[in-house]
Amino acid sequence: MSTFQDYEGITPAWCPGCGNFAILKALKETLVGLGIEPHGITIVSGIGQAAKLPHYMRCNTFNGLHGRTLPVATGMRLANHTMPVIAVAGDGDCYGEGGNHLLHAVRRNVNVKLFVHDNQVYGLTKGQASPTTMEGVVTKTQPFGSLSEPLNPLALAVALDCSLVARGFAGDTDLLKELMKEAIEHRGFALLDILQPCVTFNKVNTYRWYSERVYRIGDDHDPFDRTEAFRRALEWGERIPTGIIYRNTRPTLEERIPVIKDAPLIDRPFSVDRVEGELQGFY
Amino acid sequence: MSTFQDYEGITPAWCPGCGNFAILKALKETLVGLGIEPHGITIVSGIGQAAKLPHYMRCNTFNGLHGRTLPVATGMRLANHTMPVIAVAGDGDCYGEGGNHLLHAVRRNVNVKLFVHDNQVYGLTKGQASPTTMEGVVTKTQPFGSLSEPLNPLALAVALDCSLVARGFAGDTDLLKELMKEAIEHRGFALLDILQPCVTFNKVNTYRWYSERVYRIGDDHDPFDRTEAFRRALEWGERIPTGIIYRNTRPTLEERIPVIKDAPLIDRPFSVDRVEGELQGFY
Amino acid sequence: MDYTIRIGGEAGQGLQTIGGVLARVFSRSSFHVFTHQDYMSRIRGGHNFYQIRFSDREVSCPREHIDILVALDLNTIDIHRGALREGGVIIYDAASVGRVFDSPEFVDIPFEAIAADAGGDRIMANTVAVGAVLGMLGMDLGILEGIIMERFKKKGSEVTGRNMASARAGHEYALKVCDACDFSVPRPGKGPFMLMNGNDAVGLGALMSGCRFYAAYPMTPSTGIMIFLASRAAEHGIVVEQAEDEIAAINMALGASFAGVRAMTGSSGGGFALMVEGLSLAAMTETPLVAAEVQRPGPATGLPTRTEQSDLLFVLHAGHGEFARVVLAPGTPEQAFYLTNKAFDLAEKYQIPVLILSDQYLADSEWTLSGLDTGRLRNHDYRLRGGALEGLAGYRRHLLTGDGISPMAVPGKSVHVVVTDSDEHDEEGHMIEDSETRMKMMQKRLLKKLPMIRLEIRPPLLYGSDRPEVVITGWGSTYGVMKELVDMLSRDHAIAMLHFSEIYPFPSTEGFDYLGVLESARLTVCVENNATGQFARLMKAETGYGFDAHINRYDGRPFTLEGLAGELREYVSRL
Amino acid sequence: MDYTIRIGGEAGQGLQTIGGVLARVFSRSSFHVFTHQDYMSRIRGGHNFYQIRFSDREVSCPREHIDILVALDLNTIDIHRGALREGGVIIYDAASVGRVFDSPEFVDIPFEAIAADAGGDRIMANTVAVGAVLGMLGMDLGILEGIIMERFKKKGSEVTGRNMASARAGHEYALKVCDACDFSVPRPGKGPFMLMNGNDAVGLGALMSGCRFYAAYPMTPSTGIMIFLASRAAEHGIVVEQAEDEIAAINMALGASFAGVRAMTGSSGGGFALMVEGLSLAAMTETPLVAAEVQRPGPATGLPTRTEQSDLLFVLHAGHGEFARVVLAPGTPEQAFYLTNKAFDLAEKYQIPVLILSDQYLADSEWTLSGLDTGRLRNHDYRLRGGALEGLAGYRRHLLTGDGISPMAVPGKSVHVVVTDSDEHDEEGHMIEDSETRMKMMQKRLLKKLPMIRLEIRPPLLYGSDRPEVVITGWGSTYGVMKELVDMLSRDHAIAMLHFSEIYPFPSTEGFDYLGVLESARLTVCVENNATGQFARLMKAETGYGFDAHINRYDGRPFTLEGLAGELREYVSRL
Ligand SMILES: Cc1ncc(C[n+]2csc(CCOP(=O)(O)OP(=O)(O)O)c2C)c(N)n1
Ligand SMILES: Cc1ncc(C[n+]2csc(CCOP(=O)(O)OP(=O)(O)O)c2C)c(N)n1
Ligand code: SF4
Ligand code: SF4
Ligand SMILES: [Mg+2]
Ligand SMILES: [Mg+2]
Repeated sequence: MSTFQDYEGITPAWCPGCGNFAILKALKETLVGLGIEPHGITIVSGIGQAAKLPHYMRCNTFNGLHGRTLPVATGMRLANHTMPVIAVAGDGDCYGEGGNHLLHAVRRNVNVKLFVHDNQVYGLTKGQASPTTMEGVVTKTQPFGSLSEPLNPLALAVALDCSLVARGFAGDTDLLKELMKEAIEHRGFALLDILQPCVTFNKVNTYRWYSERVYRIGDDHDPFDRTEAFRRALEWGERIPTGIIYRNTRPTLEERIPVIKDAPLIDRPFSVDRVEGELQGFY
Repeated sequence: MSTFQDYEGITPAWCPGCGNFAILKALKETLVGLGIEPHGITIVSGIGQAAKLPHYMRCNTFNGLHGRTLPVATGMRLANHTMPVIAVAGDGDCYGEGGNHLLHAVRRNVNVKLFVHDNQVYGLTKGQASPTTMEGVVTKTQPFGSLSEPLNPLALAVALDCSLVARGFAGDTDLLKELMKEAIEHRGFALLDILQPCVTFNKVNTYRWYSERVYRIGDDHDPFDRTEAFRRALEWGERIPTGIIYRNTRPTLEERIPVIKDAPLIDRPFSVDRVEGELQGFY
Repeated sequence: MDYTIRIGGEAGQGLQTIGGVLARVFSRSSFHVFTHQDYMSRIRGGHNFYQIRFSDREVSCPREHIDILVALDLNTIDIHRGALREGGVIIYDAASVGRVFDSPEFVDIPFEAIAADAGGDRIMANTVAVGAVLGMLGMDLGILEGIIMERFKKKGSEVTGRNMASARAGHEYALKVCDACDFSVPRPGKGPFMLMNGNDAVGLGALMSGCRFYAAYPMTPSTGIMIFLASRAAEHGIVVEQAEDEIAAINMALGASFAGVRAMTGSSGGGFALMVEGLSLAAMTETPLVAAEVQRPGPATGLPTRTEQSDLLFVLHAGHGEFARVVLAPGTPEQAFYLTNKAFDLAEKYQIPVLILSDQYLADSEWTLSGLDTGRLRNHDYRLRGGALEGLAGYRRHLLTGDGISPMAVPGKSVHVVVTDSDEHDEEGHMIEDSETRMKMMQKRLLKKLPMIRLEIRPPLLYGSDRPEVVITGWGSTYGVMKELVDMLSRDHAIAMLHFSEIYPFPSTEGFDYLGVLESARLTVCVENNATGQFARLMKAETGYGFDAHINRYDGRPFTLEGLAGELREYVSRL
Repeated sequence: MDYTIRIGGEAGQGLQTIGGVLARVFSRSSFHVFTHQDYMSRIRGGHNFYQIRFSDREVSCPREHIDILVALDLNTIDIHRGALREGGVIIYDAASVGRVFDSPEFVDIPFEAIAADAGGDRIMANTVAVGAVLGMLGMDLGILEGIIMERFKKKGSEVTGRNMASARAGHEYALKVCDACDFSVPRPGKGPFMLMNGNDAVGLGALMSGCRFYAAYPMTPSTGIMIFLASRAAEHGIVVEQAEDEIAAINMALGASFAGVRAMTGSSGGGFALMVEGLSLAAMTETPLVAAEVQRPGPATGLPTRTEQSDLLFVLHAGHGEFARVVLAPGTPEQAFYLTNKAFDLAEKYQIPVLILSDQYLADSEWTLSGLDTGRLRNHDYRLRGGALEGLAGYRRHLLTGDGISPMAVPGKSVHVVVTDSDEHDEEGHMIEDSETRMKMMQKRLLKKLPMIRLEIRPPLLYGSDRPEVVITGWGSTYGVMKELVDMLSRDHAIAMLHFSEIYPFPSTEGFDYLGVLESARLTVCVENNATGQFARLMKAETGYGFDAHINRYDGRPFTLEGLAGELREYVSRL
């Protein structure tokens, strides 16, 4: 059993009031609640404000490159699928630089949980538009406002038949913890997009802006219905759904690879004797 | 006015019977039909069998890197939006290596036409699984069969609110030409995914396999209805829809950039005098 | 007179505002100014500082000793107190840092209270600080008032007025409390000067070279170039596109360049790493490209907001296959401006990629310049368009010519088609596989062009003694500190600096026999802001020459004059 | 006896099958065999050839003159006729190439008709051809029959039988029509030999080094490594993951390595270009990584199916920032096997990236080997797991130790957490920005490790005269041709080859003073399959030594013995 203190990390360098604090706390509490110990979980992150998260707790950590979270996480799971792996990323990190990896991690259905701190802005690099920035938002590098349609990560994930698709909000930590728990316990790839106010650079999507719009998805929604899920995923603007949008029961990548059926690769002993026979094939 | 002969290129190095021949012919005929002349159009391609296409016709061509077709095409359009630009790519090229660019080209709604020769296999590199390879297909690098859910490019494009989304088939060149024409005349980004039998490496999705399944979408389908389009895009297996799946009337990237409103960048004269005033700001 | 002001505090406290305004006041007052920044990779909190050195003589590097420390928090006092020279002053707001210091060097100026009195808010406390510093220096407020007028024009007269009042109140307060201050600021002659940092200089150089397209992905410390160009986009007709990643950025730039405009991209080491394949594509397709690489300490994410010169050999060899490229490494904002223009000229003339190698230190340092001479810019349009194209009977994009340079047509501007290919290709641009065409194309692209390009490269700059016993050699951003070091030591030694700003193709010794200079010196030292001495290695590979000694710094910080002098003296003393 | 057989035709006609089977017959017959391939970047049509040289003495490169040309189409006859040595034979199927040739060197063997008679189809015409070649050589069919049995076992006895019949019919036919053939094939002594190409050798080396994870994106000519490992995945417990791109590939490998297994990736130049940022990440996080770079001619897409040694300096400097790496460049499949094992050992021992630099020529060339000694393999597990971990009181992934090597724990195998970071970090793996920690970490990762690693690097191989007047120097895949050249010229000259297969850290001269050898020679020539002489440049940078002359080939083709001999003789004759 672990405690909240076990997960104590170095002091966060985030801005006071940043939505990341609530996410960090929710994550620690979720892990404690699940009885997971720090050495029994690995967090992979990239570069950005969100990506600093694993330093602010204590657990196995691979803080890699901007955008490359998911391939690292995939390699880990294939080497050791007994280790739960959470990928923590920013919206730029994951939907911008790392967009391609998202598509293919979802397709693989590798059993990784992706938590995206979606603040709709590039935080660490000081406020440029991210893929989820709303149209028209002016920044120093978008002098005419962001001209692209914002990426809808949930609709994208549903289109890719992602095995679990959900949205949380840093201002609703009860739901957030539930969703984190769901994701971690889910068998398969999970995308949890978390609305995270960036108090310094995002002056549009503030705590208030989000609070006025988010609502929890009710029981009437059937997350197994893909077209319904798509319709729900498209909702944005006046009302923003939070909760589980979509789910399915696809087999995971790890389950499908016969090589690792019995034991993870890391537990497979090696000696030259076992492979020596291969020389014969060259004669 | 141009003729078919104007578009004569070097001799194709494709395998006899390859679906690419029909696509090439359809494209030439479409361009002739539209009265476009070879110097009045630019094709951008990457690397793969599909990507060789522009060599087999005659027009402005930038045959770049594997997967990087769309950024090149985007740069071209921003520099000169009076030049129509077609991006020709393979399924590996565009949905694998280049997946991230697809997401963002669609978001930008840059006025580029993307024609994907979707043979559901890596042709040029000899038969590995591509992102659209069906589950279970065994290859030399997928000894346990392809384990990922195939990417559904149409559903993806609808989720991204792509401005025109269509599917053609190399075996139905009448429809194919219509779709090419629609795409070229459309104002905005168009994704035309073309089912293309690879007679050498794809022994599953043969001419016959496709012919038995494809059908033309009827008038009952409203391509402006996004959820309906999504539902239609999910259809695959026994029946495969061809035709226009989805469309909308989003403004293009080029229309939104005030800088190029009056004239394309290439026609904007430069002299130091015009910018000399900027020095003042540093005093 | 040579004063250094350091403003320290947390990220988000407005150091850059205070520092930026002060620096501008000095440059407009016709002082020579050098500023640099030391900041952490975070948005709020932590510890940053902004340092301004100003003088009536040229200054080009930071000094270690501070004359005035503006401490916005307690931490700043702890960290920087030791660097205060005797007689220096620390100004702080005891109420807001939460402690009172008694030592005589401390001057408590209640920035916030004064601002409040003047009708301002917390932000205006920074204006109070600026006024106070000027007061301590005995400088008047005229220039500052002008700056406030410009800055707040858009915000209306009320805001302007309150800022004016804050500045005046701070000024008065300082005059009052600091009559012990012994600063004497003479009125210098020439000026006013321009004040410019390395990133803006590259951006301005691009703008003044007719750059029409800039695609990039944000990355510290290169983002400033993109921001500069974006801020001028509307007025001067530039498209600045934020790409989804660096791979897209370089490929967009190539698409734009192929289509017919001058195009550029930029990043820092990690982002540039993603452009490497595209660089090779630029070369193969002979598409002109300018790319800025603003270095920061690696490997990987490294120290994102700090400085290092550790990507020289990487940039020099980046890209698979063999091709011609140019690498330029400016040492000052002025060089950055002119070399950016040279980059565009060479890229288009030879249809090659040209790299501008900068670093965080240069990017974020402001220098004063007496002016920029636009008459020195080379802005020739090498592309075929309109008339030039119409006359052509046939057109082949990769025509084999005597000098290896093929006519470069703008697609759509004639009946000809323009074809290029990342595969090896023939003159028309179509893919080939035969041995003969391959060789001809390699000769064209690489073996013919490179010697011609080399003729365009200027020799290194020799500064100081022209028959030196001691030569310190460096490249890029160490220019300023080396130059001042030479000034400092030249009374006692025949010393010179050899500075390389045009690095590849490596300058020939024909015009200037710099190897002779090195060989006849008694001590040659290569100074580099990296761990392995990359330039020294390049020198060895190119000329066989090996330096006597090496001074390297690789902690992410720039050299300081005192630090470098100390290290050099150790070698000199052994002579 | 030293014969060369060239099989030419279109892509898709089965050249590889014919060539592969013949080569195997020879190696099992205890001949020394060398094969190489020349193919276009297309799947059907065009012109390809497969060449086999076999002899009773060692052979290690292709020759220009052919003894038997197997022409599957007319094109082959046109292109290769001129290379036939006097007395050589061209066998072809007049009916299927559609023309009859009268010259005495032509032997018409109706492959297709014979196959049809034997109850086979078009594919079996290839078996007829194999039988016919053996017949012409006067070799019997026993070994071929064995091979047919193995290959077609799965397809059942009927298919096997028809292939047998086809082979026999071809054999008989050749014996009948070719009594003028003057080939004499003795029965050699030792053997049978293994037959292996460079890609398989790397794959086998990885397999025998306990590689558990291989992630890659297909790219000619590196794909063979992935295919080899995938074909052994099920049996030996390897996960081979085809990534969505090369960036993913290297990052997956790093994830797997961090998690606790030996991991590898591979690509060719353009794909490797995309891995450059990841390489820097491997170094910063001290995650062991082996990466194969199988070169092909660049820049950009270049000549995708041809060969070149043009990525040496790229690979050596790839990645931003400064870090330790190892570059190994095998010259033969045997070296590829052992060096791959060394790569895994060094990568894990020093927690660094190790690069194996191969090329298309080596990748696709088959050599005979008398055997591989698994006793020479180093397979130490340097990771902490189980018992070793339990005892630890505390654990810090990047602990500063005397030699810079920190204990590397497998996450999850103890109560300790394993933390690493692409930012500069402290011993625990958490991001830092201070100067002192930065320096310690740079010293640890780079300055301490590199000299230690250098001690592991073996000196170049000197072959031939031990007091040579003429020294030809090369690296990687030119090994074979240089070696035979030495053999060829050593009667007339005191000649030797200096071959580098362990390239970086550059071998020291302590154990073997190879610089002395070069300096005392009258002529030193650096032989490279590239345009600019990259190794020569490296040599200059590392040692200051400059070669007297350079022989470079950059048309995408490998050196041939005759070609290289001709070029060298020009220099030698001037001595
Ligand atoms: C290859 C590369 N490109 C660019 C960067 C610079 N960079 C660091 S974080 C970041 C974006 C941050 O935005 P996001 O991912 O949304 O995270 P946030 O800071 O908002 O949490 C960028 C562009 C980098 N580190 N590496
Ligand atoms: C960066 C890079 N990686 C890999 C390759 C090798 N490569 C060339 S084409 C190709 C895939 C071809 O598949 P697809 O895009 O579907 O085109 P097709 O040949 O099937 O038309 C690959 C992997 C390359 N050229 N560049
Ligand atoms: S910049 Fe925004 S996202 Fe980053 S720490 Fe500050 S508030 Fe949070
Ligand atoms: S391999 Fe397939 S896609 Fe390529 S040319 Fe042949 S049939 Fe067409
Ligand atoms: Mg963000
Ligand atoms: Mg394909």
